[in-house]
Amino acid sequence: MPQADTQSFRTALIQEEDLSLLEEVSMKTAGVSHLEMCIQCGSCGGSCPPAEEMDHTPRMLFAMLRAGMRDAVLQSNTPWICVSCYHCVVRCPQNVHITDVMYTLKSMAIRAKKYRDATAPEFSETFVDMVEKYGRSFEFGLATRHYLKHAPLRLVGMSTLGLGMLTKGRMSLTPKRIKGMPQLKAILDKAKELELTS
Amino acid sequence: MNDYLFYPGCSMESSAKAYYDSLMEIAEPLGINLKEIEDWNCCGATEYVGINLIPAYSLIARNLALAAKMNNGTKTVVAPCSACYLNLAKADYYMAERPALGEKVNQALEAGGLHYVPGTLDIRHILDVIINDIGLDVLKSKVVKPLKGLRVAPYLGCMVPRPDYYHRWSDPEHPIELEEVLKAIGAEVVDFPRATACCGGHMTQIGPETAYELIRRLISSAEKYKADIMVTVCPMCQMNIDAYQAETNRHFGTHYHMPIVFFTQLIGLALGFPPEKLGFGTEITSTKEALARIGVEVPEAVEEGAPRRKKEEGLPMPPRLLKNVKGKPRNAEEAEQ
Amino acid sequence: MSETFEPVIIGFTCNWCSYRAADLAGTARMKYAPNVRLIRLMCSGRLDPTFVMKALASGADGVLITGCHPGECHYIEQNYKALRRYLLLRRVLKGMGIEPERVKLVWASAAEGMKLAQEINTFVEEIRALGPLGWNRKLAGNGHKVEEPALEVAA
Amino acid sequence: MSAESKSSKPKVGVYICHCGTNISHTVDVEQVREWAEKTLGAEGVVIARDYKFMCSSLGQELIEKDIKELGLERVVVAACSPHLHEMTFRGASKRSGLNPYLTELASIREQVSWVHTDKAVATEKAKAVVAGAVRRVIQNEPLEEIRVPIHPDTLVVGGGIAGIQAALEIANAGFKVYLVEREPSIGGHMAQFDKTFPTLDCAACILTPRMFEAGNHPNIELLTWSEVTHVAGYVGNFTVTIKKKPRYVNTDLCTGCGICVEKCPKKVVDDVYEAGLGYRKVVYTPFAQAVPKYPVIDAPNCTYFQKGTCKACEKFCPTNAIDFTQKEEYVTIQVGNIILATGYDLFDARRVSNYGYGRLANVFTSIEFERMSNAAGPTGGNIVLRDGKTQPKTVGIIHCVGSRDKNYNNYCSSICCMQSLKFAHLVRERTGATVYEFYIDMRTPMKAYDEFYQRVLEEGTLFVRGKVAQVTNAARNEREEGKLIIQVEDTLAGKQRRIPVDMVILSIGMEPRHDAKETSHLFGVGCSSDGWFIEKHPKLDPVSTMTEGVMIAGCATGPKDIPASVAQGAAAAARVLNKIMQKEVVLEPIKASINEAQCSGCRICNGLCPFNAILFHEDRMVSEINPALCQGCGTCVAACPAGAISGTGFSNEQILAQIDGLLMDVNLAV
Repeated sequence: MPQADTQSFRTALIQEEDLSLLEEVSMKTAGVSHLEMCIQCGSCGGSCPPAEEMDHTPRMLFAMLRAGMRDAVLQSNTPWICVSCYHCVVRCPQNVHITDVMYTLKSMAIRAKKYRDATAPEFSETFVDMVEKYGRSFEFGLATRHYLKHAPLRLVGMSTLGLGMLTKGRMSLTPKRIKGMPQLKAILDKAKELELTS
Repeated sequence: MNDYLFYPGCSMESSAKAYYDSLMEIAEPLGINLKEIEDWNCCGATEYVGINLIPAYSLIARNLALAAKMNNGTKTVVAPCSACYLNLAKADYYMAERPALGEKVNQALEAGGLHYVPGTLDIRHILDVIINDIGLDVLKSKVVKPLKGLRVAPYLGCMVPRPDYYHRWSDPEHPIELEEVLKAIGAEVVDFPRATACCGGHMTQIGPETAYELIRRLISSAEKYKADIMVTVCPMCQMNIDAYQAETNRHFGTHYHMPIVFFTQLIGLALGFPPEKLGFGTEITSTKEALARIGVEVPEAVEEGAPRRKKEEGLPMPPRLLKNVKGKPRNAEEAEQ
Repeated sequence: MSETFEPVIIGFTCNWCSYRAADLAGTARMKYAPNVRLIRLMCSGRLDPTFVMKALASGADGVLITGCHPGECHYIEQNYKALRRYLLLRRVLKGMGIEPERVKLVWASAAEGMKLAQEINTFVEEIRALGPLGWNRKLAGNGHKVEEPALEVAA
Repeated sequence: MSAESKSSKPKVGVYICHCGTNISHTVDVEQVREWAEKTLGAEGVVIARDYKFMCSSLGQELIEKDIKELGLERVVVAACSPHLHEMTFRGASKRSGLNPYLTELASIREQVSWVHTDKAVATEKAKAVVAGAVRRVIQNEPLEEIRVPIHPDTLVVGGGIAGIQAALEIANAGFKVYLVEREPSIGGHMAQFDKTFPTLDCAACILTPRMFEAGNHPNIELLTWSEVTHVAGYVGNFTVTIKKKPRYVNTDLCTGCGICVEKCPKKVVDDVYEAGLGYRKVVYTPFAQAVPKYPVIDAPNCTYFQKGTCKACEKFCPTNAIDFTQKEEYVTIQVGNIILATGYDLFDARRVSNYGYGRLANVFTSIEFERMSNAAGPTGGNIVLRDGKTQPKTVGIIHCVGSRDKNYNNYCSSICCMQSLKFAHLVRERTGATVYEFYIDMRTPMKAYDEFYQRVLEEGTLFVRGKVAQVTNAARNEREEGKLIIQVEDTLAGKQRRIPVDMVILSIGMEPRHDAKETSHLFGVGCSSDGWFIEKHPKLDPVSTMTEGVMIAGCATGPKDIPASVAQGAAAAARVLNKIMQKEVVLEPIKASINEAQCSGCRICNGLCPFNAILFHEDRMVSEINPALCQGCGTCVAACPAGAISGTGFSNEQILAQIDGLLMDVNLAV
């Protein structure tokens, strides 16, 4: 009887089995995630409009979560492709809060610095920077900073659009700042110290 | 006059100015009194929550706490932007569903001298207010210039009907509310199958090719159903389809021309306001051609748009099921027969 | 007594619904607080207010009354009578200076084992928050025998 | 309670069961035993024993021996719920000459060991429960069971296959059966089907002979187009009122010739038998093999009832059987037992709006497909699209529609996998179309079911494991144009797929009858929050209910296939025959009675009794309880201001003593 090819046999095995992963993700998700209730039916993967761009369907990602594949999960581009359309959420037969789980996975990937493409995380961070600075979003600042860093070439193409938006009064060159910035800052500073633990 | 607390959201001040302007015009005749939440801040869109959970929800909750303090006789917050509406509603819902979250968020709010008890406010979308508080009958009675002959594709997008934790909408995927409003102002509503499909959201910024495909699906579908114009309730949807249409065409080598406006703009027209007061002209994809049809008798609009079943032939179909529809039952006449 | 107060609660159950709910909670191995001791009646309508007084006088810190949901009584409508007596009873307790919250009425069908378990847990916490009643000690201190007064009322 | 039994404490034996380790795992049984013997010795406990399984014959013999040898006068068994073994231990007492009602069961398994975890706390609670039972049992009085004769007739509600089977079993045994059905014909859902899985027998071919037999059986009285409106009484002696809806056809004159149906000028969509896929006349028999053969006039749709003209049926009827003046009629019957076989409703597929039923023409439900594939159905058995003519080239069958989904029904409808496989086979056989099956899990566990799955695999049906996300007509490309696109994650391939098809069949789940709650109240049976009726025991007594004399069969308790429904119909009949053959039924002697000497004649109790069991004697100014009508709820006992009413089995003395016992530890601590 021939021996099993040990090399390929190994690659078929899951190397890391971090069984705390599922609970951690569930804990860090805003509402009650119901993640442990997934029956792997695939209604999420079937619903997802940009599924073809994802390296793993949401369902597969949940299977990987269960298998404790921490690195592979946090490296997946799936959460970053999610467009927050909530089709999967309303169709999920087990009421898993899929979109919110995707948000959790993004924040975990950022903390662990596991994401593979910086475009999306940095866009989010730029957006948040603006909000933390002004209390409101600032589209002009966001767009210029974002494109300068990640798509300088696209900036050229986008400039006509930007110009159009400016001339039609749909974009402002100066940010609006809320009055209660100190209050907001105090709230956010405190919030950053807190984490969901139960 | 119905009183509401108003959360405009950042885009209403910039990219969706047309939405803001038109809403301000029609509010008065429809009897909607909007009182802006004082010194509201950004809801964090879909970005903040992907970075840091407690700050994201604290950011949203500051608005709820401010609104709850306003106390002008109403506890109903109205948001016209889909993402804002969802974020506010979700924060309220999750703070109750997950008491640990509610506690942490309130700890943060206290650093700013604020507090919010989940469930204090009713968070609603402006479309919900128009159809369920004002009512189709009142809306119809105010119409002076029905939009006869204008074929519109009702495009609701994602975040209004979904996830709908408070069960406010008739259906999460095929809701009838926008369609009903558009019919009430005399427009011809096409059976648009992608009414709640995704516009790409923030993907226009971070993964444009993904977004272009989603935009293409929408505009090609609207065109196939012979819509003159798409009508939306969401600033993000409007922005993506309007401003990124040229890029999408460039990407696919197509020549779609599908204007998109806010439903409040069309209500404004039907109520007799001049287009310039309603923000028309600020769109990137021109509405000129489409608008030219309003008030003009369009000859033979019968097209092979929506494949409808013809009566008396073949096998009978079940009647449409309506859940959760407040106000006037839509098929009251059908039901009586 | 520095430990947390463990209340003792008497629970009255209906043979057709809540007693079976308790059976179901057991069969399904649902865990709940051990502070409630159950008595089976044929119907919540059998609940004589004396029983509740007797339980409180004999040292119970609270009394849980359970019955079939309105409209689901095995004896057609006797649970409504239990409801009426319960409301009256709470008024009487209040008049006697006892927190009416020490007596609670809960509907639980035979299928609601989980609900019964949750209601028991909630009630135990509510009574824990109210603290000990110690009516039996007061009665004993007044020179009465612990068991007798309520029995005499009933006889 | 008499004073003498109080003074001379009766001898009590206490028996504590380990129940294997079910109890002893959490309760220190030995400690409870020792405590009972010592501490409760003063209460009259003369012996306390523990045993591995008290309910075993050896355990029971232990009790019997003690009763005889130690002269026990009361027995307490601390074990499981009285609903399980009260009868067992009462039997043991009876065998050794002790009145069975002097035995009490203390539930330390369901109420202690299974629901608590801390052994010390659980042991203390077990002691309290035992003390309660001991104090109570001392107050027990010997009772004699009540025996009442059983009426030999039986009512079967629901004329589907389960009800038909039950009726035939009883009728063939020589007893009378009333079979009530609310539709114009018996047959139920099975009559709508074309083929039955896994054998593919024609449903009509196997059902029609049974229907005919039931319709012509001398012992079966068929009451179709009728509904039960009132039920009174108890096992052995039910009085049932049945509403017979007007047929507007005199069944004594009608020959079932069908001329009226032929001549009726008005057609309406048939939502019941044809599942909305076909039409019927306003005067109609639901289908050709209907039993009984008499038609019914659908009054709300009838032109005569609407406008006062037409009467075509009346004009052409050769026997003058049409009678527009008929009114509904109420009949009252006496029966000893009742079998509920009220069946199920189908899930409304329109609720799953992402599957497009009701919006997209070529999305069909499983029941529509059954009618379509039936040779007697609206398409004559042709499998066609909604246009009524085009044969599909590609068909997608979606499993679990409305089932296993927290948005709709949580449970598995159990028949949909097999039903879907049957559809795949029929589509392949009749059209040669490509068939896709979309499933979450394949569930084919019964006899010859998995073999059928193998056969359908072999026939080339394509299986995709994934819950379908949506069915849409929004095409993305040429290939999808004009088709229904099934969008799904092929979970085994890990990729999203869009599969264009011509026809979609939704395998819709079963739901409880929309009026199941009312039915459950009418007959006094339990109903889960879903709406399914509750069995006395889901495994060991699946056709009985908590209400003696009322049985259940078929889908009324939950989704079932035909073999299971038939088996349950027969099983329920066996239960009923068993009761009938006993000729009398033993009732618990739990009754209230009034001590006339104490009754003040205030009449408070009179209005409280829901069974009208209390009558007032004007002459003597006292109330009296009719033991035959009293059900033993005890409400009057609790209400009597004079304390004149006592209830056997649950007397004030018993309950007050139990309270004392339960709180014994608290008072010892004072």
